[in-house]
Amino acid sequence: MRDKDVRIGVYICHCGTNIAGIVDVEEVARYASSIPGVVVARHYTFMCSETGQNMIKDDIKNLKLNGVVVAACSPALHEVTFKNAVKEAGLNPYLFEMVNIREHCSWTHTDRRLATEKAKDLVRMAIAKVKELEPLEEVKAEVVNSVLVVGSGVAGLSAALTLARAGLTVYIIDKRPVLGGFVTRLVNIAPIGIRGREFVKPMIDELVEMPNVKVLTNAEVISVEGGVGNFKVRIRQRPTYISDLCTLCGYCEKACPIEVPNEYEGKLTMRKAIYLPFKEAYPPKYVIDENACTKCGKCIDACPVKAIDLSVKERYIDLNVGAIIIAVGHEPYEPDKGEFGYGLTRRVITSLQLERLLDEEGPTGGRFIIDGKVPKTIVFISCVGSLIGNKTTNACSRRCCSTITYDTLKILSKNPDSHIYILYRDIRTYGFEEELYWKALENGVVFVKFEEPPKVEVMGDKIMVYVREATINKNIVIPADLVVLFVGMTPSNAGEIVRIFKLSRTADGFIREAHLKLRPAETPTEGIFLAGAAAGPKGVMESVIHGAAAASKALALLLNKKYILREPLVAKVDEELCSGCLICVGMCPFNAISVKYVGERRVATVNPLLCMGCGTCAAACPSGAMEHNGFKDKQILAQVRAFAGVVV
Amino acid sequence: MSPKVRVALYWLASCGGCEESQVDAISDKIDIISNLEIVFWPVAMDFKKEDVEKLPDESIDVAVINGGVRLKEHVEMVKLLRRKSKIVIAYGSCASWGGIPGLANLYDINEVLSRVYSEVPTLQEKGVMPRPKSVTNEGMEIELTEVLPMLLPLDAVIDVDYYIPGCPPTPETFLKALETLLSGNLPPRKSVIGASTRALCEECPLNKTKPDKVLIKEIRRIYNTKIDPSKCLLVQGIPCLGPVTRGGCNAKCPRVGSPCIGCYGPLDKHIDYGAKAISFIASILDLNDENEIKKALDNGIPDPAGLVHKFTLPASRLKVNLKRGEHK
Amino acid sequence: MSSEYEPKVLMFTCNWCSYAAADLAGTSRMKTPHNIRIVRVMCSGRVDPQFIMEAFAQGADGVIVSGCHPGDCHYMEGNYKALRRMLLLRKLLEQLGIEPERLRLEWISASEARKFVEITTDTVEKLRKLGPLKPRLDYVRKIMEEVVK
Amino acid sequence: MEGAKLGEVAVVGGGIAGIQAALDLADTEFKVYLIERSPSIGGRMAQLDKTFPTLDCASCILTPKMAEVLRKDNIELLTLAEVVDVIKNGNKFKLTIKQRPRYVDTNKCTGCGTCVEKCTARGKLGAPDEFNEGLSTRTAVYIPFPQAVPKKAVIDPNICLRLRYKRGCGICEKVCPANAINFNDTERILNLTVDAVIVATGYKFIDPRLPELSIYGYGKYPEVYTNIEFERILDARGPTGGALIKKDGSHPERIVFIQCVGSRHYKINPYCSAYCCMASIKQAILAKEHEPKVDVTILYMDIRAYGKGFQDFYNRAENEYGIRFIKGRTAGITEDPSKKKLIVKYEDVMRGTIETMETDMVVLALGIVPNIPSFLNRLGVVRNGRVITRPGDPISTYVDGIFVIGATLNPTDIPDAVLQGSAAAARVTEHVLRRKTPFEVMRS
Repeated sequence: MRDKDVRIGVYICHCGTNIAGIVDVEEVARYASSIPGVVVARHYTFMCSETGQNMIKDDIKNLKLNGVVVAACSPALHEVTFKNAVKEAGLNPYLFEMVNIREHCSWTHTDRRLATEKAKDLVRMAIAKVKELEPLEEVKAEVVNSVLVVGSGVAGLSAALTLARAGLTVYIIDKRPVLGGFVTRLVNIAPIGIRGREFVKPMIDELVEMPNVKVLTNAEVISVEGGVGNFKVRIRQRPTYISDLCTLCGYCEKACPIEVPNEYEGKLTMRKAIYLPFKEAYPPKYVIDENACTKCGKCIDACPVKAIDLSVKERYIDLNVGAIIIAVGHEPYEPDKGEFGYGLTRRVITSLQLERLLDEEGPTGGRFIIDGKVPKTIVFISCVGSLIGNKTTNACSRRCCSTITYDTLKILSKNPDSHIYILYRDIRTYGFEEELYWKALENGVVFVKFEEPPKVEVMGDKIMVYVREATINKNIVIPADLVVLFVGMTPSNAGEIVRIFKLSRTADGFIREAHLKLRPAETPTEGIFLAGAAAGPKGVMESVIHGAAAASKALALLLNKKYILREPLVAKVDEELCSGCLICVGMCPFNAISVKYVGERRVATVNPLLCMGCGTCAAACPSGAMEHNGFKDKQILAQVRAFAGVVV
Repeated sequence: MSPKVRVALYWLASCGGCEESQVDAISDKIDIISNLEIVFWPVAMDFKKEDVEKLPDESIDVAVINGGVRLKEHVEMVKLLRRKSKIVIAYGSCASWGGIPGLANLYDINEVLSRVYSEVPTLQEKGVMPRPKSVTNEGMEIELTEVLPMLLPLDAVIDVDYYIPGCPPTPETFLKALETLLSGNLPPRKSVIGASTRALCEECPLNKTKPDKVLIKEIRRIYNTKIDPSKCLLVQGIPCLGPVTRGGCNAKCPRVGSPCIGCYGPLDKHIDYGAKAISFIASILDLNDENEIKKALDNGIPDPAGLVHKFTLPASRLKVNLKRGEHK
Repeated sequence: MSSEYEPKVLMFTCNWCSYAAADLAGTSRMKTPHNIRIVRVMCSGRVDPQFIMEAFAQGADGVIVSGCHPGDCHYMEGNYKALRRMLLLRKLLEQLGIEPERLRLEWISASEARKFVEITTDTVEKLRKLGPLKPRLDYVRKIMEEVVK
Repeated sequence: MEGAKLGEVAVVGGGIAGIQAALDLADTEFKVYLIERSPSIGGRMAQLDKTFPTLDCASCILTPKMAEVLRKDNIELLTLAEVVDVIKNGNKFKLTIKQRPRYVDTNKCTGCGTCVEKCTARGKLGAPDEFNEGLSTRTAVYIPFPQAVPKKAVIDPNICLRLRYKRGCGICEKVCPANAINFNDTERILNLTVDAVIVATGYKFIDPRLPELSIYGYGKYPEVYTNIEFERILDARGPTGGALIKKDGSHPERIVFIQCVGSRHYKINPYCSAYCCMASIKQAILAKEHEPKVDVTILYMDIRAYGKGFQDFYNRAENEYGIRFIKGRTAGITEDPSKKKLIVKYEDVMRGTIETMETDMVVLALGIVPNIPSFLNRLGVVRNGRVITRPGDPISTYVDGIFVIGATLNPTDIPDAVLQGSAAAARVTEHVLRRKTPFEVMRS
């Protein structure tokens, strides 16, 4: 296309003697200048030096170059250097190509003639490509300086607070009627020993007072469009039925005839269909359990301030945000009935129920009793639902070992003569939390290692726990008063989240991060970040950090920014040629390709803000309609043809 | 009234389907026929080579040639027609890229002859090879034209001005091409005329039934697959070549639940139709394990060349089975 | 085969792993065969089988496509797409008389300079044994020229 | 340019945690001083061959981040630099930094390596190569490792003949095509005033030569390695070029990994070092990939496969790679000189027996301790050898504006270090912006 008036400058670097010692740089320059379209070919000691760069800049200006080839070291080192030089001289930087004649040539070869021939080939191939290159402009996109945080657990709160404190507009939503997430069910956050509800209260208090924060409870994202810097999100908010007039007087609750198990008390007690989840709950008002409520209307009559309206319908809210943070957390594993005796007696409980029994504000007022009696022999079974049990994630839940040891110490402080057995696979009190394990040992907690999961049998008053102790290789039977199943973390609604946000999951079912090691707070989709246990089992402190890290990514993207610039080396559709076959759509791992209509015709279209520029779609496109900027078919083919010696 | 358009029609290695489509196309189009003057059409009328030789150079307006170049005689004839014609059109897949007979390029000519004359079942005496020269019972010595070592598309031998694709081109395609030619507004030389510039999917009614992402877990073959004719065949695992093949036939095959086999050939941007077909089919095979992929390919595509180069092998970048030279 | 025959090898490397491995081979001053010419693409998933056809048609004796190890792809799964395409292309190439060994797909991570050297060296050795492709292309060219004459 | 910045931040330590903090801050438009003690950033991660549980190569994923540091205009990189003191002054911190001389002009040096090739202080006159944990030697003028950032030469004054004797040699100066060698370079004291300080100084390994650890025979038997040494042997950039061989060049038939060396140890280090179970599993797998026939055993107390994808990795090691896991502590290592074998004596807890095992190599999974710079002590945020942070936020110290991340805080793996790096950047943003009015923020 640029064939006729192409004017290329070729610059061969000596790199001291690194290149010139093996490659005959003069010969390469001479050869390059013989290729049609090349106006100037020079060689110099250090092309990357100020002098070398000026040489290129001057030629671009004086000789009106419209293409530049630099043959020097690896583009990994100096592509940006030369691109900038080209740009500073007023030429589009995408009309530049770098040839690696150091790492790939002089440093790996010893034969001067062969190395020189190779350098000539590589230069010829680059010239051929430059002839086909086209100027490209960086993709500039306006950004919306607001962030949506999905989930109001510790991770979400941490992220939202950070963003709000820095001045961005923050929307935080939760599918539940109250903020705070899973941690509100915990009595002890190991190892700091703060009640969960007290831990999140100051965070929520600060957050809801900020003018730049909008909180939506009972709300879920139902669709997401657009891309980084400008997402269009549709949210469905289920009705709460109760207005802010609510004074928490509680008359409605008394009037309500419906009773259901209270999930906020580990289902150890009952609550009404209209209820206050817990004392510190935000928003501070009663909520109605839609599934339980019969809409009998008794609460309406009882409410002295007329705060209840059962005719409220769900509503849809459309938001425009620059970034999204997914912090949907996890769900504790719920054992099946009969699994390790669970559900057969009130004295086989989960670790979540244990939390409630230890809480001063729990159903027992913090007294550690069950069925009116102090349990004397207590058996903990770890890894239920993570590594053992009916349904497992086959992944360690990371926090249970520390929490178990912490809980045993708490029980021992209440009832010092308890006999406690912890049945475990491996004790995984990593880091400093090892010290909790030591403390538990010192306090007489008995650790029993199993290979085969233990068996639990309910026999009248006693619960018999059978386990083969692996280190002494003996079957033992423990008659227990209480069995606590330490349940693992399972992904919370991850399937739905993955579908809506076009993300993916790892083998354990949790949401996949952009890179497990180095990009743990990002998803592969730019502008969508990840925080907390949504990405996999995490402790409270780890979730705080994860939330802040996700916030950091959003801050870097949006804070005081009007635009974002993206490399234009992305895919682009020639709509004239596209048949709408959709092959490309399935190729894109980033969901950057969608379908649009040109008149009647359906064609593919690439969102340049989502495209990461791999070119897989272009290779697959059966029509040749999809092209990869900077790596177009004709550009690569030019290199291939020049490889064989054909100068085109 | 403008002078009639002088047309020559000729066939090379071909099955006759192209002629049928031509007759179908114009038999009830009096207005077109009346505009044409056929100066050479050996398949239908008694013309001889000498008739063409007698014509002045460039006196034929359009020569429409179908079939691939397989015989020495073909070479002579097309060179002659080129000389006598203003415009030469490669008509149909064989003339354009070699077509199905072009698959013979996978084999050495001796293998082909031996297959045809010695191996396949026949009622006649087996193993009698065509001889360049023979004497009839009457004692007349006749000469048979020589078979070329490979089949060539028309443009490998002479300059071709336009291509009309298809096996055969549908009557609609031919009429559209004629319309283009008669319009006087001629497209750039070497263009494909009468067909679409885009792939077949565009005109296929089943394209609408595709899900967002076209990914398959297995490649299936039609002989043992129950096809749902109301759904995109690709999605059902059938390697339909609609996405990679030029449109213009109105999706005749997929419309009735039969996959596109690629007779309308490559699109303008293809440099190797078969390789491009390979690329998209392999791309949508949503498997990551090497052995699983191999198994799926072995089961689903036992003969890749037969699938992706059914009509295009002689025009592909490699043209033949390159090992053929070594049989000599 | 004659001892003067030097195979010509075109190599497509992804930007993130294999190109970096070639860089590292250089930085570590490892000796590689001089027969390799690298075309850098962003991902092995960018490599269109048409490029490979063109390379062979232009006289490449061998083609190597090299990307990140499975699971390591910078773009999640481009290398899997390359794998699928190369496996099918190799079947076609075999029918077209090009030995499957002439097309290699390799996973070379950025730290595997040694593997880069081993694979390129091994490729060149294997191609030497296979012999050049050019006589076969010349044979086809000759037929065509004769016909046209 | 400076006016447009939100503030200035010092990041102390150029490992992965510090790099991540610096990058996030630079992207958020802070001016960042990244202060690194050694000649290159990269930290411990740069020394790793592969990372668990994905086995992706450490340099492939780290190098782009390191290069990004160099490319960011907002980051000023100070290598060979140590923070001597930090004084809080109102909302600001005054840093005193000691920068050792590089003897190479970084503006001129192109990293070509000609000087390294010609340096006369090599072999016996050279020094143990820090990058290879002393398993090889390096020259006096050297580039720390192939992917070093900055990729500039540095001269070790302790072995450089010219710098030691003030005359002679100087060959590097003569061969340098860029005239970058400067023998007159001197130590510098730099003063910085910043809005916040992030400390990411990482960790130190427990010394395997401690008397309590003498049972493992490190230093006594040449085929007893620390795990970081073994990592270098596995690495293609390492002393053996990635060949899994013993010091005598032969291939090992068996390798035994010993866990919890110097951690979970009541005298030395009571806590768990968190990284080593997975690191050993990774190394065991890599050993198997290098030499499929090698027999690999891991002697452990508990396998702490607690992170994402860890349990899978552990299961694969056991089931697919056939790595043997034996729960038990090691009693001691001796040598059978006649067979040239090491003999590991250990307790097999699951069988309740004392066993011995002949092996060719032993790898000690060393415990780690936080590397706490002395200025943190002076700022009063250290107690009993640990950094004290706020209960609700594990990276914020009680001195507003001082944040501590990574293994300085407690044993941390790479993803957690990265997260803490980003989180610290967020904390700095909050810390600085909360002091400004929103109007000021928006205007910039």
